[in-house]
Amino acid sequence: MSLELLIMFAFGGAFLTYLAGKISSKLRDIFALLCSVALVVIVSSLYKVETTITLYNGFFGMPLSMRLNPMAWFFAIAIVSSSALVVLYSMSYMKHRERTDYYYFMLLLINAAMLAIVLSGDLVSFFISWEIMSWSTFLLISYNRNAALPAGIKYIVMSLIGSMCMLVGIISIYTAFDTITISEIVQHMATATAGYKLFLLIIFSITFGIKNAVVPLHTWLPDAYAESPSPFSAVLSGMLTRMGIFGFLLIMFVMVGAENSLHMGRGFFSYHNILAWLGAITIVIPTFIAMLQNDAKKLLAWHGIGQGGYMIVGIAFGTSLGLAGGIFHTLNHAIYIILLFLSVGAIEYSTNGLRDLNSLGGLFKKMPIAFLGGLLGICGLIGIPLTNGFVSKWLIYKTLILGKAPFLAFATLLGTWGTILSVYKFLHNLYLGQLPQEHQNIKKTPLAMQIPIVILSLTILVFGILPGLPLKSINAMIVSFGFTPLTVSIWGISSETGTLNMINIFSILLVVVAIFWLIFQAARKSTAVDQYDNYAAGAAIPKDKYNYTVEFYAPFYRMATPYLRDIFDMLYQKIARFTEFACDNIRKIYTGYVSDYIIYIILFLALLISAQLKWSVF
Amino acid sequence: MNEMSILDPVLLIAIPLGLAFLIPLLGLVSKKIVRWIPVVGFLFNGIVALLILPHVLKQPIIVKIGGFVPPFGINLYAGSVGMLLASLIAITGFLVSIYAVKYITKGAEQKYHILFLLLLTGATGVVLTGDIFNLFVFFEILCISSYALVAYLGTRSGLEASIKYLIQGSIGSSFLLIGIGLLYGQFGTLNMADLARQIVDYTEPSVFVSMVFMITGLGIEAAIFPLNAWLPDAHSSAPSSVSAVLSGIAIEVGLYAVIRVLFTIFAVSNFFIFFMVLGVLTVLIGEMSAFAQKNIKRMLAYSSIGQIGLIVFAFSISTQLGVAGGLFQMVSHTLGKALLFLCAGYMIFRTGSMEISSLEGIGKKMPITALCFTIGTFSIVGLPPFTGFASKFMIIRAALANGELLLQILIGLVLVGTIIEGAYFFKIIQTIYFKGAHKTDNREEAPVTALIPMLILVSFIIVIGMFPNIIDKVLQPAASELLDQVKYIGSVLG
Amino acid sequence: MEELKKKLLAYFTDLTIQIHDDYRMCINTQKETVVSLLNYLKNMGYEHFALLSCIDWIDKGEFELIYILSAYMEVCDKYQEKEQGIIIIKARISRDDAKVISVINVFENAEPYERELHEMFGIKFEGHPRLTPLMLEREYEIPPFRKDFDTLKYVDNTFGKIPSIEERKANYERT
Amino acid sequence: MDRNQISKWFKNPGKMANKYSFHVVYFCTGCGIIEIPPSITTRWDAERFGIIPVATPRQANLFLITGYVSTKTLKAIIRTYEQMPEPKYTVAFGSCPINGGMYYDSYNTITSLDKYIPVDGYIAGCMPRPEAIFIGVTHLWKLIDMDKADGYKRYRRDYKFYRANQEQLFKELGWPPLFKDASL
Amino acid sequence: MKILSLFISPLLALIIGLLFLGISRKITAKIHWRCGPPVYQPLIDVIRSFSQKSISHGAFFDFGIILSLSSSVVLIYFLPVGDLYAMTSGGLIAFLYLMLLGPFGIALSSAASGNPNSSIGVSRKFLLALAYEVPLLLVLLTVMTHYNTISLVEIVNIQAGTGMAFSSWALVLPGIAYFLILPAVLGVRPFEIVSAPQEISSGPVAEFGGKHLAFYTLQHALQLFVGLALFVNIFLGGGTLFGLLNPIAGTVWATILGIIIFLVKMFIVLVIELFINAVYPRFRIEQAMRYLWKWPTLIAFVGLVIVAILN
Repeated sequence: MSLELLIMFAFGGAFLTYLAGKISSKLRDIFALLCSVALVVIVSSLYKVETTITLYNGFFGMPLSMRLNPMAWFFAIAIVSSSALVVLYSMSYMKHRERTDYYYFMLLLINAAMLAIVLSGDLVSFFISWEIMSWSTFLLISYNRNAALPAGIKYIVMSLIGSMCMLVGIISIYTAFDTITISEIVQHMATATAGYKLFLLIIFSITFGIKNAVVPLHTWLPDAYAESPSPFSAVLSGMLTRMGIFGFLLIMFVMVGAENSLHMGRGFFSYHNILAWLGAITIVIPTFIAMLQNDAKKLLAWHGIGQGGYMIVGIAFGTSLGLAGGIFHTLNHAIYIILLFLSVGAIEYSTNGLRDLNSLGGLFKKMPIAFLGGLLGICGLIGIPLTNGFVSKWLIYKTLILGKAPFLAFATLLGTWGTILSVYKFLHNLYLGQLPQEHQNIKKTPLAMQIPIVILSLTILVFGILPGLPLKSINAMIVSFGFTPLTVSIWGISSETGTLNMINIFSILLVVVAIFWLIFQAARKSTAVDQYDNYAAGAAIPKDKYNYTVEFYAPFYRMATPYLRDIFDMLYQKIARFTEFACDNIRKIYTGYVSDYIIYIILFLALLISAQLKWSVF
Repeated sequence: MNEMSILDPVLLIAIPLGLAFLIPLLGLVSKKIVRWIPVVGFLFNGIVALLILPHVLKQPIIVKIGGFVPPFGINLYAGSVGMLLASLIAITGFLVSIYAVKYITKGAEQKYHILFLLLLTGATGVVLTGDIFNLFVFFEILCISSYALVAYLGTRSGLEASIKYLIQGSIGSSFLLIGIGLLYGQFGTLNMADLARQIVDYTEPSVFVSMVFMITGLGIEAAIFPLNAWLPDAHSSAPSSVSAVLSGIAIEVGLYAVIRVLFTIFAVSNFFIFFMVLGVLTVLIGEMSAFAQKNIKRMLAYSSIGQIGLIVFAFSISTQLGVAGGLFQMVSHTLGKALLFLCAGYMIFRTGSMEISSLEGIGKKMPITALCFTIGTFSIVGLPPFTGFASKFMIIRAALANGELLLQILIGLVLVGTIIEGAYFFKIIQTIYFKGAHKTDNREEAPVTALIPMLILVSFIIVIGMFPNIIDKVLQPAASELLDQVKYIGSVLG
Repeated sequence: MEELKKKLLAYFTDLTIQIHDDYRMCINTQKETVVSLLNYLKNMGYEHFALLSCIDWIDKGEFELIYILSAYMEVCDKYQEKEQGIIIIKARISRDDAKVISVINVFENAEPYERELHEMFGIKFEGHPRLTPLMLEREYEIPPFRKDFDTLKYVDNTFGKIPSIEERKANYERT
Repeated sequence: MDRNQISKWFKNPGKMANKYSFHVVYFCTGCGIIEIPPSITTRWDAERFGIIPVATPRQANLFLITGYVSTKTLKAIIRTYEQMPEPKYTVAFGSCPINGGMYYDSYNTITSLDKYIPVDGYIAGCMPRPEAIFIGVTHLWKLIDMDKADGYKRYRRDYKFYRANQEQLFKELGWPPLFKDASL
Repeated sequence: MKILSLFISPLLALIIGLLFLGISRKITAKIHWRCGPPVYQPLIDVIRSFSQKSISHGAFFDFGIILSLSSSVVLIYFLPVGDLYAMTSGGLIAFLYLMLLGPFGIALSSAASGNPNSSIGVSRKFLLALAYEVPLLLVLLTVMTHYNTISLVEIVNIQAGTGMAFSSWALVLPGIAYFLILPAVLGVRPFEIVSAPQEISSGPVAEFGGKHLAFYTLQHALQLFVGLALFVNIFLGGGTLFGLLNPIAGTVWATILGIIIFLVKMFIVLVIELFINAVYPRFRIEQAMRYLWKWPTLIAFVGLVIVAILN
């Protein structure tokens, strides 16, 4: 299975699904599923393969090539498997919605573009697939018509800014080393001056910062996640935003090389330190803003930003443990954020479009599978022991604490506590509490939706208890960056300064829970009671008004709301308003009177002549 | 020179001119044939131009009209630049005339087709001529026929726009004439090569006056910043097929003339910084005023200004890469803008009004036209798989090649312009596909004669975008020819 | 109090006013003039609507409605009323179809009093926004505060006979 | 107070624990509630008997009804009694719950509480002082020992009788019957 | 040793925890001038709750309380009592995370009951947790960076040599900060907002009946034990007294003596706490958050800065 076949298969699959859609929707669903599953098989068969092949050099004679190494394989398998699950999920989610073949075409095109990004061997094909990814994402974000349009515009403008920066970066590399294949650039990079490397790092980190939503550049993310259709926002949050992390890895460790990207500048003002602090701020502020959200998907979106901060801190801190933590967190975050979006999508599907946190509740009786997915996703997001989130966060904390950065560690731990509060609000308002009247008999989640949720929940637990599986491939990647590999055993990490053994935590907790469960059953049997038999100071329960979900953390609301507004979003809105105002005024140059136009011509003539007389321009 | 075989640049001008005068006679026979004459004419022109193109790459063909030796007689200089633009004009003319067959039904059709032929002959003439007075003559044919065509619809806005265009155009032509007169007065010759030879060793500073007048004259037609006030009204109130040709070809030809004057005749050097700033200014003003537009054709007109600014900026880098980038940008702009105007034509025809808000939900009613429009926008904004990206890539490479700080700042501003351009174009795409109620999809697709040119243009855009090497073989010799003044003089004066 | 009495007599017809020693003025009037009288007194400074109650003259077949107004101290000085007194207005309505105009738009705080009288005496107050039951849990055919309401009989048939000691023992031992 | 006789603990821990750890739910009807605060604070410390006031009936096992019971509060009393977990005892203060006391002829005071919920003990006194309350409670210990305080068993056994009385007094009760088989 | 401690330490913790609860009720009563319940009263309460027939609002209502109790027991394994410890995997970070599992379990079950009082209680519990977590994290980070290790056992061993932790001046400020937030960590009187009987009818436990209430009391006792044990372990040097035990180290007696010293230290800290909380009225949640984020955080932050500068 060579790489060209893979790329051909990915892009071809997208177009063929569109055509199949024209014939019959059933055929299209099956075809889409087949495509993505086949992709999973192909990529997993390429496990230990390291090849580079040039596709074609029609583009101004530059060789556009594909490359496979442990890093590429790690991200590729994540992309392909998440897209397979999402396609399976959206088979029933999009059943009776209009324009579904357009949706499938875009979804598969985005996955193909992401695959091309990850496998690209040179910067131009990297840029081409990056652009294809961003404009097809734009088309899919604005799929949900009215509220999604401004979100789409905000997204595309910011990603255009990002890609323009990248274009300038790539072309400056091309002019400096006149080669674009990454392997050659790495050799030439040694000769480049430190200033040039810093310029490259900054330019590329703006692009990847926008895509990975580091705090000052994150404002597009909440609207884009909330407004796009749920299966797509799962892919968007799981894999697409993590292309930013792939980019950071590429630029910091592959191209500029680990040793000099980590020693850029002195002490506090070194590049990786500022990046780490940006990551820390990205963890804390969005997580606390997430607490004040009333829309389920907005809340998850703000968490997407927060968790992105962990990865940035892990990667920017530069020790092999931190790097392993950061990359492992990328995978974990992808798993549980997709799971959470799919479970919110399931709720949206059953209550046809309702996702306001204040008016839902008690759904765990009616939708057990979505609840299971939600609960495990949340445990992963918080990082409760036995879930995969815990392992990667543990790695990051250990590096920060032992790496003499207590304040960074404080920010990350505080972020975790912010996550706990806001994520509990998500669980409580959506699933637990009183089930309102009108949701008594909502649609059951169809099977096609339940399978991905169950699979993802299991992976959370499996990776949590046996973290060795993914850590092996991460180790291979770290070695390729030139770091010392971790000593990884199947169930944990044993390093000299404190081991982490997930198996004995798991076994002890399991045994103790079993013991107490037996004691619980042995005691007097408790009578089951429905939700209306509740203590209400002696009164009968009012049917629908008997729950506390609005402004779940009311005291914190009052204290924190003035400080936790999104300052950057307001700043960018002001800039946007200013450009519109400037555009309107500039248009007024064309007044519409011929006399003015003629004056312009004569002025131009005069200007030319005076320019010559004064500075002899010609 | 080779004999009167099929491969003779003169034919490119003669045939369409002849056909233009043939139309009234054929008109008497039957109305139907008249419509198809421009199509046949430009098909022939296209084939001839494409056949000549490979020969010209190394050695330009000099055609002496009437057998007079160059410095005295008028001669055509069919170099790689000339032939590239001529074939571009021919192909676009051919496609637009197919489009016009079904589009122009009301009004004096005959006059439309005559003027259309004249306009494109003028353009081909300007591109091929080697003599500045001949340049002026063809330039006049081009302008006058475009004044008339702008007013073709006979609507109030059309008339007003053409009058404004007429006034400014005539001022421009008179400046051009003054410039040519001064040159003729000083050097006694009208041949470009001869003039170039004499100016090189002419130390008198007063030569710049004629240059200034010529640049302003040609600049008006080339729509550089202060001089392009006529363009928004003219292009928006002309019928779509005419505005496609106008913004696709007329502006490029005007710009070619300015470049030819600057590079070959006066061979200026440090004028370019001024020209560069002017180009960037045009980009920014073009994009920003396009951003504030509600009417789709005015928006496309303003975006043409923006693109022209980009081409001016590219040429003013005056390196081999820069000029090649500029030419490539000309080609991609012609293709892209023609496609956009053609699609906009039928969209307005179906929805009845030019307002963008009326375009809501058209993606469902006219799926193929909407798709072509989207691909056109992506190409103009410069997104990867399309030509816009390849040409922009080349321009940015040229700008960053010599690493001057000024150039880097200017390229930054140009990219800001493209971001604004991306913003408003994507807003239109959203209005087309995602706004408007779920209308029942009663498909009122554009007629077949309109779809064929659109699809051909789209295929051109995708093919050149994916494999820019094809056109790169033509661009490099063209750029070297423009830059190398001595070679030009040598080849003309023998 | 004297000037007020003179003004009232001048302004209203068929009022019988007595002034008792400790500054209480007692006015008997018809039920139609009650609202205008209250309005007048409110403007005169008696803005505190202290109480609305009712007496059931079962032998005359009439209800007697009693409105009590008083004035806040500082208001009085404004009207040079040296001493601060209370005014009692009495009006008689027939017992069987007891209907009277509600005084809510003059004094809002009369609302609970009127609801209570409606519940306990069965007097209908036209113009009252919501005459829903205020305190009682159950429905009563004869409103409980009426004199012809026999409490003992009511208690027996709603709460049942009070079980004697023997019954309680039997109830307790029932296996 | 046989609290520290270990043998009794091993013989019957449930009953002993019930005796010496009363979590009390007061229903502040009538005039008796004014007696409760002094009984749980410094002078007459109820906590030495293991009696703690508790907010929700779910955690309670002793239900003190302090004073006369009007129809409106009866609804709440029934609801609270039904929400208490199984071994639960009720003690009423004064004579009003027995036979209506001085409100025997009032239109909205019920004359005998025993018809609606089973009452295990009455403490005489209008209203009983804290010492009387403690004597009552210690007497309740004896009743528990002799298995006489079986109000909750009677409620379960004759639920039909109690439910009938309740529904006869209130048209609609707002909650389903506690025990399934008892619905009329 | 390890297997032995697997059984002994949870039982020990339970007994000590219940004993401490009883003592705290007894001492509070004595402060109020009343004679108060016997010391084994919590044990009686637990037996009574077990004998009662409780209600259940569904599977998650039961699972939550079981999860919270079991996580508190697993927490005990992480805590070295004297030099009796069972688990070292994951160190202090895993300990922090497991500390969160207890409240999370209770939150799950009380939300499953659907009672608004318990929801308000849970939201207050999490807000209080957020409030006291800020200084607690700073304190733990200071300790970890000071001893440059993340495993609790190592910290205790290092302290064993130097006796009381206050011997090294760097840890005085975090000690004070930890002491200031101790009532909040234990959930005692001034910070009893979470299960305030009067305001929100005992918060999360509003619906907890018989055996659920028993499990909750056990969990509350364990949490009391954990809070105190953590403080003693980190700042008062665990089971050692100025190195007195060194001569007879390694024998059975040493472990027993170590445990006794450890318990005595915990008792002293408990008594001091009781004096504070017996007289204080309950904070409102805003006041609690403002207090916890003002002084203890300031002191802890200064402590962290000092330690960061030192090494």
